[in-house]
Amino acid sequence: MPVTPEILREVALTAEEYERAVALLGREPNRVELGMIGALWSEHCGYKHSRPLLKRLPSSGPHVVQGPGENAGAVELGDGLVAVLKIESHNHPSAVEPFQGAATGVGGIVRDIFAMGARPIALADSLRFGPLEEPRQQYLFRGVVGGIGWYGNCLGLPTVAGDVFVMPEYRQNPLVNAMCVGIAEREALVRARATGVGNLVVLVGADTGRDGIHGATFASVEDPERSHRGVVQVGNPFLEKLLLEACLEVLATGAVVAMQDLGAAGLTSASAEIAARGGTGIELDVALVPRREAGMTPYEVMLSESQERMLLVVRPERLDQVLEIFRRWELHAVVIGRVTDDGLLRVLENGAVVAELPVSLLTDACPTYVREARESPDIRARRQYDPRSLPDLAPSDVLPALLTLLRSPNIVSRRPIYRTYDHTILTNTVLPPGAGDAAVLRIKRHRFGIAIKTDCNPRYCFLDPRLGAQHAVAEATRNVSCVGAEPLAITDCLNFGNPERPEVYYQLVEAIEGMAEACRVLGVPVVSGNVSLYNETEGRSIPPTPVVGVVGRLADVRRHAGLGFAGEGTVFLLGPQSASLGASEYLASCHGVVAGAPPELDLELERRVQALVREAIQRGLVLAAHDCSEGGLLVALAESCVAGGVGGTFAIDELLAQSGRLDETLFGEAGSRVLVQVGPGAEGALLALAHAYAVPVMELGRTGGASFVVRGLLECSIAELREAWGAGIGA
Amino acid sequence: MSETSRWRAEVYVSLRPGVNDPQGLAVRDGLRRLGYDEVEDVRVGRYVQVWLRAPDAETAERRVARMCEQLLANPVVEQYRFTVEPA
Amino acid sequence: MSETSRWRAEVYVSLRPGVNDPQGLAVRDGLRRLGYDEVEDVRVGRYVQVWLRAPDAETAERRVARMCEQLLANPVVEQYRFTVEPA
Amino acid sequence: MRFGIVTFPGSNGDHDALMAVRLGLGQPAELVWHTERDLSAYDCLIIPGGFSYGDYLRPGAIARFAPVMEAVVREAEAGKPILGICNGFQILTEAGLLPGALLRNASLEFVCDWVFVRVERTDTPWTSRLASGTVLRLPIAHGDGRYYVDERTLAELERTGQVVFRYVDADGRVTAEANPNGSVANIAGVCNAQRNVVGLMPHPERAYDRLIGGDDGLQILASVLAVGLEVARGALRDVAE
Ligand SMILES: Nc1ncnc2c1ncn2[C@@H]1O[C@H](COP(=O)(O)OP(=O)(O)O)[C@@H](O)[C@H]1O
Ligand SMILES: [Mg+2]
Repeated sequence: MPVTPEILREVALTAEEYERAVALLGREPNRVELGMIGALWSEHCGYKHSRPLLKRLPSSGPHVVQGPGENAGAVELGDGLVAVLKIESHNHPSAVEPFQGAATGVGGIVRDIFAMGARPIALADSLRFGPLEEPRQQYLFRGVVGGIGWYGNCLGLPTVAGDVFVMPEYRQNPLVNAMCVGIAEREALVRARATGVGNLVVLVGADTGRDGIHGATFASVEDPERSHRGVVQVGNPFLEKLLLEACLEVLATGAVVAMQDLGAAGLTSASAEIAARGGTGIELDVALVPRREAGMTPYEVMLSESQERMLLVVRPERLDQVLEIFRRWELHAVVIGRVTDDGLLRVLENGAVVAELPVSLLTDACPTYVREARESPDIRARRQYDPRSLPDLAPSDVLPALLTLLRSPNIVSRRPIYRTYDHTILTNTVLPPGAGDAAVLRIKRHRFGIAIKTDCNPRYCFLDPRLGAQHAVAEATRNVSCVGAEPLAITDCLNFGNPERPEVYYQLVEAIEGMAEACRVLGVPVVSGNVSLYNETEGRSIPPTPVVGVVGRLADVRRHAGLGFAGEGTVFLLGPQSASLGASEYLASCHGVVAGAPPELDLELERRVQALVREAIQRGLVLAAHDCSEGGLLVALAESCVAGGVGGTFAIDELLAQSGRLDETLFGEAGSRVLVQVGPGAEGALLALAHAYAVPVMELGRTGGASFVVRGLLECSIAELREAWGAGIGA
Repeated sequence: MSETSRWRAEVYVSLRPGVNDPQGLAVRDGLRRLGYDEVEDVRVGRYVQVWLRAPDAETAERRVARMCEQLLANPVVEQYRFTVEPA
Repeated sequence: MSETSRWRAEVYVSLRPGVNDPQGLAVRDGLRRLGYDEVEDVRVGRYVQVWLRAPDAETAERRVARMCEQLLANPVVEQYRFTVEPA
Repeated sequence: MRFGIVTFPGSNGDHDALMAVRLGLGQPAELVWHTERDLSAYDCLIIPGGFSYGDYLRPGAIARFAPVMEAVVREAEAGKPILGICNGFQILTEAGLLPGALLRNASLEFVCDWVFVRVERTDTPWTSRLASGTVLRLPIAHGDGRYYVDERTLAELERTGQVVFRYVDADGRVTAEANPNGSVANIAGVCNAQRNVVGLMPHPERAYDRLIGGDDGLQILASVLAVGLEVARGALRDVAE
């Protein structure tokens, strides 16, 4: 079979990669084998560009039970329980069909969690769109949010947290990252390792159709809409619910040696991965795979990305027990093969060999690339921009500016999104979306609880990927600390453009190094993650978007803090007393300028601020806590007043004196900044604590009443602020 | 709009062949559980009735076709068929 | 099943006239926003295709009618119509 | 008092109901599989929320034909207290055990929130311990909660007092703003003519602990215990005689 350039393009292999495969194999691969190699050597499955870089992320720590390499990571919670976490992107499918693309993204990440033997308990979603006034973006926004809600709500999982950011650069390439968190007994964790020669390989769940063939490769090339091939996947959350319950029941029997979800590159990837991890081989017969359509070729069966399917390795003597449980759940489960000792992935059709490849060739032998990294001069120039070259804000313009920011899509209420997500099901939700900087969940019958949040400011990352990625880690962990939880671990989703371009590869390298440094200083390991590259169209890339998902632990879940000011109290600012306007929401929303250097970040101070906030909350000193992120100090104060339905009188004269500029003082942004409200009598204790942690602290004023007052600058009603902020995203 | 007349279009939207139809599968299994063993397959789609004004049948049909392209069907996963008659 | 043949039924389920149809209204407004001012009303229903085996058209029709009564439509709020033809 | 909670394929509120009864009420409860044909062992039944059969076709349309439903109908006729929550409410209307139908929310969106409902009738086993007019704060989470009956039936329901819960504002007033889904007459829950079968869209089983936002739901679940007491007294009487 002569390989034409067309065939190689079809499977997204370069001529060099093809030669490499031939050399390793010692012969020309046939079409089926070529398709399998192409899929597993794709960026999506093979991590060709990111694998060498990901090594730089710290992945160990005292709490870590399972680091990267399995279906998801796991961290110790106590009482023998672990939290299992993972985030995944479904960007390309969502650009083509937003509703189903986002829905199947949720389905995929949930399977990763229960494949570990964990019961999923919560979802979070991190979304990026272009300007929402545009019809196309409205369509994408509604489709994506609708799809996430449909799948998660039907599955019975609460979607409790997330983040959304809008920038024009996401027009052609929206981002949909879904995170799932599960709980498992430490001892009951399952590893996806096919061991025990002669053990049976069982496929369970949906029948296999021609869905999303080449999904893995299409997630690895530019311009999703044009590059998309194969049939769009339609999810079935109902089937996934049955699969979830049945798989957990089956795992509890101890009859199962390994479990692996079928995701990108379907059966090929799933079987190769469990064999690779188990150091074994697998032989399977595609004729045994239940089909949804007639006339499917071995190639199609091996590469189909039909949803809601799981692969299990089962002890032969326990097979009947396993099949009986699946039958009871009305699920289709069949033996399609067995574990071998020859290290080969052998694919048969009615007993005849149609493909036979060394497992290691598919997994370990995947080529990796280190590219040239060069920063785009345009971006470097933008970073040099000095916001102080702009005229300062006039006092009379403070209120209009505040209202403009409260209406900005990056700040305005997210309620229109999370109101369509079931966030009360499972009866664990202590702080629902919108109530705190992170969601707080209890774990029934345990004293401790967990907190969840995702974050990433892509404008920071665009202007300085290294610093921006540090901010992403800092803000996500800060949000978790602000509800009283200690950040335990991170799962990250690296969304970037085409790494073959030096300026994109530069962003990738810088962001990973920035993230690694922040994780090291803050003591939070990365236990799982996902990489999505080629998020660009016609050479225009998305801003670097290293989304950070965090799981934190509250020693006593009753000791938590929301972001809404509660009645009368004193409000303090913890952290840096200076802020800057570079890369700020203020510059973008009020001046249409996306430039300047993002705020500097002192990671040591960040660590102390977070520790301080957590201890203050644990000691019961805090009525409310809210981090100052997009929009700066005044926006954070307004958000906490509106959320709590209480006004306040604040003074910023000292800060203003230090800065000399009104815009910078009110709307400038900085890391490591948290607002805390304490009740009467607790002021001294908080100040002492701040002193002990060597954290700058300043009293800003007192809450109470129904009007929002900044002495000598502005006075308005809470209702007016609520009207602006409460309009809600996408409205 | 004075010399236009009233038309009723019936639009049938269904998933493209090959596209997974979980709803159809669920209905098929439901029917079989009810004893309709003769049921071989089920596909579930949308049935949209549109009442509109147009000078003549041709115009009505041309307009409805465009409505389907633009809004009533999602070309990525769906196909459509329609009829137009005087209302 | 040897002497049975294959039939395709098309079932059209729509809300009863009295029942208001927010989905229909939303589609109507969507169409008008796209400039289809000639649209007067829209109703959205379900379009169910059923492939079944039956000895003859009469039997097929009788069976499909029962499927509608029992499952495919909810008489409290919905009405249905169907056609059956050889598949 | 033994609670039976029916699990259909796709139910996802069954476990919450189990927790509410066990942790919130401290009563024994068991999940009942959808193929079960005998429910006589339970003193009352909960048909829980979720997406039985994926809500495909119509919510509850396919589940109503599950084998267990024959037993549910039998127990309903025998007067056993039955509570249908959300999807359970939809299943009971599809099965004809409760009047009306639940249609797509007027907003066309799934809505998850906390709402206020007013107790309209206390002569059902599920509201017997509540004072008429009591306002409860409960979570809702549904996409198809728009209760519909035609005018004649509505008048009939009002006359016979089968409207058990209504969406209201915090002060107990029936307003359009307080209606989260466009239900006729702000109806959130109804009962059958016999009054032993009650269905509602809000989730009492998700409101059994202040830590998770509220415990008003317990007042509904606890009401049925009065029936349990009656049963117990009856049993004692039998022993005495
Ligand atoms: N896509 C989403 N899905 C669910 N909840 C979301 C989403 N986006 C934001 N939220 C919630 O809205 C609230 C505000 O989010 P965000 O503005 O990101 O907070 P912060 O500025 O503190 O990071 C948080 O509770 C967050 O979890
Ligand atoms: Mg934010």
